[in-house]
Amino acid sequence: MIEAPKYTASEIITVLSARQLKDGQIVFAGIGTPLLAATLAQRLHCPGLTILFEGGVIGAFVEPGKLPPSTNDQRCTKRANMVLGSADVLLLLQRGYVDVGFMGGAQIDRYGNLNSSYIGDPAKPKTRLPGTGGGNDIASLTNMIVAMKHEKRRFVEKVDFITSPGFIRGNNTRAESGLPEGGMFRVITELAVFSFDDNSREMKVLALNPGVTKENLQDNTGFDLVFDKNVTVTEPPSNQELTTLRVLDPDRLFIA
Amino acid sequence: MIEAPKYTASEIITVLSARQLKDGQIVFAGIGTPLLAATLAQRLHCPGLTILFEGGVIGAFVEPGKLPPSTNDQRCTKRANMVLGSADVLLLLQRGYVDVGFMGGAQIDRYGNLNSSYIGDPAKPKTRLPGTGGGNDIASLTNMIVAMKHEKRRFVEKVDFITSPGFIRGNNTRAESGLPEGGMFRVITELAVFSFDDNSREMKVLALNPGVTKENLQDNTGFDLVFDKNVTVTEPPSNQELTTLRVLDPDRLFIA
Amino acid sequence: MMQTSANKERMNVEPGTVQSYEELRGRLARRDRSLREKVVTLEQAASFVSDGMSVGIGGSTMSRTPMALIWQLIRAGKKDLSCSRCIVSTDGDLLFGSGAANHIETSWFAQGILWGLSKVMRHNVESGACRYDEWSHMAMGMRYRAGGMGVPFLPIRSMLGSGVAKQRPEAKEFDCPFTGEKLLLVPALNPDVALIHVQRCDAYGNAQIDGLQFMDIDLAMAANRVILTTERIVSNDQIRRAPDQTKIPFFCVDAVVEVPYGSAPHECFGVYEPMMQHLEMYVAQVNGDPIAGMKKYLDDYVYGPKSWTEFLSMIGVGEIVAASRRGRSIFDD
Amino acid sequence: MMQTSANKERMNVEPGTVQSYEELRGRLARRDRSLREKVVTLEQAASFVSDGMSVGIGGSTMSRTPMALIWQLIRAGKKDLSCSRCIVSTDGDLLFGSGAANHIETSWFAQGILWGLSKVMRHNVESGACRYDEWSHMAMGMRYRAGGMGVPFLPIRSMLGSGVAKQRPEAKEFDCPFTGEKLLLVPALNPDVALIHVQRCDAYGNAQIDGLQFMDIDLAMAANRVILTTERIVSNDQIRRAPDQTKIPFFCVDAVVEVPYGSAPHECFGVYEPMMQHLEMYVAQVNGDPIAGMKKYLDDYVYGPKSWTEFLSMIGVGEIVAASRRGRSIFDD
Repeated sequence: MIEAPKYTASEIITVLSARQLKDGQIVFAGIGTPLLAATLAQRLHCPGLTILFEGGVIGAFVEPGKLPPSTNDQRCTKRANMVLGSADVLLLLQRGYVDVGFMGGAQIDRYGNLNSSYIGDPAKPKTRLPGTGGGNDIASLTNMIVAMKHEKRRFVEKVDFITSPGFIRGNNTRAESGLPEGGMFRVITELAVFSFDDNSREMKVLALNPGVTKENLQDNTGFDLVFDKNVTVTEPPSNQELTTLRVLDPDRLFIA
Repeated sequence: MIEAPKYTASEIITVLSARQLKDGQIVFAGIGTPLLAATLAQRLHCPGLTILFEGGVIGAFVEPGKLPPSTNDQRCTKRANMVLGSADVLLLLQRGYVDVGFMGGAQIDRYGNLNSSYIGDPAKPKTRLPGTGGGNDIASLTNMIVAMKHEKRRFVEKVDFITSPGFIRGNNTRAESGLPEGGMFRVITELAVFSFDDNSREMKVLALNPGVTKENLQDNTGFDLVFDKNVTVTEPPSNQELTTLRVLDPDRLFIA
Repeated sequence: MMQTSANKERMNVEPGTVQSYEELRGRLARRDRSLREKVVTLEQAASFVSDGMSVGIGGSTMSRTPMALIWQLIRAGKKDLSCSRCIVSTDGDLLFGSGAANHIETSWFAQGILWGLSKVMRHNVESGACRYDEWSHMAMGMRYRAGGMGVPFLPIRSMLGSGVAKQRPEAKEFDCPFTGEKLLLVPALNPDVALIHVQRCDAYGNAQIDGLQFMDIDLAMAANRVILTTERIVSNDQIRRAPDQTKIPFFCVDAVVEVPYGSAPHECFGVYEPMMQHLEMYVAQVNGDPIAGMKKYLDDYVYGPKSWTEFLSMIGVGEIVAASRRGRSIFDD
Repeated sequence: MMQTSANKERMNVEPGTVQSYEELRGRLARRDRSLREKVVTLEQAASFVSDGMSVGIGGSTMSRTPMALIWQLIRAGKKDLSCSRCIVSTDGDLLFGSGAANHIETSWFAQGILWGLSKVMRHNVESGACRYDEWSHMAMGMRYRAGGMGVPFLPIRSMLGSGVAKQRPEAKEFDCPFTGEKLLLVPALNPDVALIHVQRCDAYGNAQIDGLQFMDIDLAMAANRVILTTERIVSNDQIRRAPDQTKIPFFCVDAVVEVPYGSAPHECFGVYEPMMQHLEMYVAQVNGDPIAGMKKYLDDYVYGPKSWTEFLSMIGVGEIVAASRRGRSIFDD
C-alpha cells in the first residue's frame, strides 16, 4: 500500500472478515482474528450471530477488553447459551449444525490447503509448528473462511504438509478423499479477498483491497493468481468498523 | 414348603438376594426385587454398596416407603452420587466398572439364558412380553445375579428366545458369541440358590431353602437338575432381615 | 405451510436404514438454524409431524414423556408414525391404540413393572396390526448417539449371541480391525422429528434439563427436527447466566411450546411425580379390554377435552397437587 | 507399595496400540472401585505414576491443567512418560524440558497463541529427543471416548485426505458397511493414568466440574487409573444434594489431593484466570533459551520451592488475588 495506512494489516483483515458473516449464522471461530472478527460482526450487522468455540462454547459474547488468550478460556463462555465438552462441540461440525468455520492460517496453497504443522520436510522439519488443534476438523467438515497475513512464503503453490484440508489437489479430490461436505469458501488477507473456482477449486481473486494492484498481489503470492472476471475493489474499513474493533481490542492483542 | 410360611416367596427371594451382595460392590440393579434387595443389603451388611440404575443413577439410597415404580423415576436419584445419561450408565457395564448385574427373570434355562421377549414361537408368539430393557446389556457385560419365582414353566430346558444371554449353549459358547466377560453367577428363587458349573456352565443347585427337598425342587423345574456335591441348606430369613425389608416396602409393592 | 415443509422432509425409509451423509447434511442445511423465537401452540407444533414420519420420543418409561404433544398428535389424527424411544410406557399404548403409530423401536414396552404386560401392546403386536422392533437399551442409546454424531454406526459389545441380535439384521456383526474382537455395529437412528419435554427453555429453544437426562441430548442432536414442550419458558438472559446447565442448544430446536404439566400423568423430575391414581384407572380399563377400554379412554381423555388444561382438570386438582408435592420433595434433604 | 502396584499395571505398548478387551477388563477388575476415602498428599499421588507410563492430562491449553501434579511428577524425577492431552500448553514444555516425558500425543502444542511457537517444543522435537504425535482435536476426543466406552475404536469423518492422517497409520480408513462411505476409525486411548484438576470433589472422588469440561469425563472413564487434584474437598452430603452436577464418579478415581490453586499459573473456571505476568516471564525466559532458560525456570520454580504453596508465593499474592478476582467475575452479569 502506498498511502500511509489508516489501519493495520490485522485491522483490515479483521474488518473484511467480519463483513463475510451474516446475521443468524452459526460460526465456529478460532482464536485471534477469527474470534475478534466474529465478535466485531456481532456488534455491527450480526446481533444474532452464534459463535462456537473449540473449548466447548455455543453462542458466546466476548466482552470488550477481555479477549481470551485461547478458545479454551473461561472468557469464551461469557453470556454463552451453552457450554459443553470439547469433543461434543466439534461433533456439531460433523453432524452439520455449523454454517461457517473461521480460522487463521500459517501457510496456504492454491487449493486452499492449510499447513500449521511443519515447515520443510515433515520427516525432518526445519520448524515444527504447533499443529492442527481443531483446524483439521473444522476444515474437513464445514465451509471455511480463512483470515491470514499475505506473504509470499505463506501463499505457496503446494503446502509442505496438509494440516487442514482445502480442496486437496483440486477438482473432485476433496470428496474423493472422504470429505464430501464443506470446503474453502473465502480467504481474507490485508491485500485481497479470495474465493475458489466451482470446478477446478483453484483459489481466485474476488476483490482487491483499497490501494492494492493486481501486480502488488501477484508479487506477494507464491503461485500464479487467477482473477475472477469481475474483480472489484473492496470498500475500505469504515470509521465505525475501526472504532468498534478498537474498543473490542484496546490492548491491541490481535490488531497490532 | 410344608410349614405355614413366616414370609412370602418374594420376601425370601429378596432376603437371599441381598445376602449375595458384598459391601463396597458396584451393583447394577433392575426394578422390583433387585432394587429392593440391593436397598435391603445397604441397610443390613453393605452400607457402602453402590447401586446403579438404568435411568442414569450412580449410588442411590432409595427411601423406605418411596420405592420407585421404575428405575427411570426421580425416586431412584435420592441421595445419589451422580446422575448421568442412560446410555452412559449402561456404558459403565461395557467399560467394566460394575461388579454385579442384578435383575429379575421371566423364563430361564439350564444355561442361564433369560427370556423376557416371547412366549412361544418368536415369529408368531403366543405372548409378546415387554422385552429386554437393559437386561441384555447387563447380562452381556457383567456377572449376574438373577432373582425370580420358581415355577416349572419358568425353569425350562431351553428358552423360547434368548433375550439376555447366560452361557448360551454352555461350555465356551458365550465367549465364542462375542461375550468374553461376565456371565451368570447366581440364581435365587424361593426354593433354592443356584450357581453354574465352571466348565459345562450348567446351572447347579448350591443350597436348598429351608423346608425344600431335592424332590420338591426337581418337581418344580423343567429340566434335570444338577446338584453341587456340597449342597447346603440356607439359613432362613432372620427377624432383622424381614423387619427391615418390610419397613422398606410397607405397601408390599414388591414383596406381596 | 408447516405441514408442506414437514412433508417434504418425510423419509419413508425402512426402519434401521441409515441415512447417507449427503442426505443428513442436506436436511440440516435446509433447516433454519438461526437464533430466532420459535414459540408455537400445541396445535401448531403437531403440524410439524406428518403421517408416516419417524418420531423419536424423549424421556423414559414414565419420566419426562412428552405426553401433551403425543396427546395432540392423536387428536390431530396422525397416522402410521414409526416411533422410537429407549423405554416405552403408556405413551406407546396410546400411540398404538389410537392408530397414530403402527411401529415402535424400543428396548421395553409395557405400562410399568407394577402392572405386568400391556394388553394394548399385546393386542396390537400379536395381531400383526403393529410392529415392535426390539433392541437392547444400550443399543437404542448408541443408535441415537451415532445419529447425533453424524456417523452411520457405533460399535457395541452387547446383543451378541442373543435372539435380540438375530432379529435385527440391520445391526452387523463385525471383526475389529484393531483387536480382532467380535463387535456389533448398530445403525444410526436419525428420526424425522424428536419430541422432548423439558423443565425450562427459552424462546429460542435453549433447554435446561434437571435430573435424569435419559437419551434426550443424543436424540435432539440426531433428529432432523425437534419439538420441545417445556414446563416454562424462561428468558434468554436466564439461560446465559448458567450456560453449563443448558443441555440442548437452540439450533437443534424447531418449535417450542409452553405446556405446564406437559408430561402428565407421567412425571417431570423435580416438578411432579407420576399421577398414579389416574394411571391405575387407565391401566385397569385398557388391560381389562384393550379395544373398548382404550377407545373409551381416548374418547374421554384425549378426544373429549377442549384443551390440555381441561385434560388436567379431569385428572383432578387433588392428584396434581399431591404429585407436585412429591415431585418437589426430591430436592429436600 | 503403591509404586510396585503401579509398575505392575505399566503398559509399555506402542502409542496407538489398542488394548484388548480382556486386558482392559482385567485391569479394571483389579482396581479397588469400592466407596472408600482416598485422600492423599501430592507426593503420594505422584507415586501412582511410574516411569514409562502413558499419562492422560485433563483440561485444555491454559485451563484446568493439573499443574501442581505435573510439577510434583517433575520434582519426583519421573522419566519417559508418554503423555496425551487435547491441547498442550506450558505443561508440555515442562514435561519435555524436564525430561519427565519424551512423547506427547495431542492436536496442538505451543505455549499459547499470544506467544507464537514454543521454542521448548521445537528444540525437543526437532532434535529428535522427544516425539510429538499429531491428531486432530476431535480425533483425540473420540480416542478418549472410545476408551471410556470400552470399545476399540470410533468412526470419524475428519482427518481424511490430510497429512495428519497419513502420519497416523494407527488410524484406519474404512468403508462403511451401511452406507459405503469412507470413514476413519481412530483407536481407543486408555491411558495408564489420568491427571485431572477439578473445582471440587468429595473424599471418595465424586467430582463436580463447573464451566468448560473439555475431554475430562471421557478421559476419566478411559484411564486405567485416575488422580484428581481439587480446589477443595467437600462432603459427600454436598455432592449428593446435586447429583446431576457430578461429572466423574468416585469409582473411576484412585486418589484425591486437595490443592488450592492447583492449576496455577493456568486458570480454573470460576476460581481464577491465568496468571499472565508469571506466564509472560516464563515464556520470555524459555523461548529466549529453551535449554538454559528452561533449566533456570525448573531450578527456581519447580525444584526450588519446598511446597506448592511456596511456589504460589513466588508467583506472588498480588497476581493470585488479581487472577482470582477475574476468575470469579465470570459469574457476574
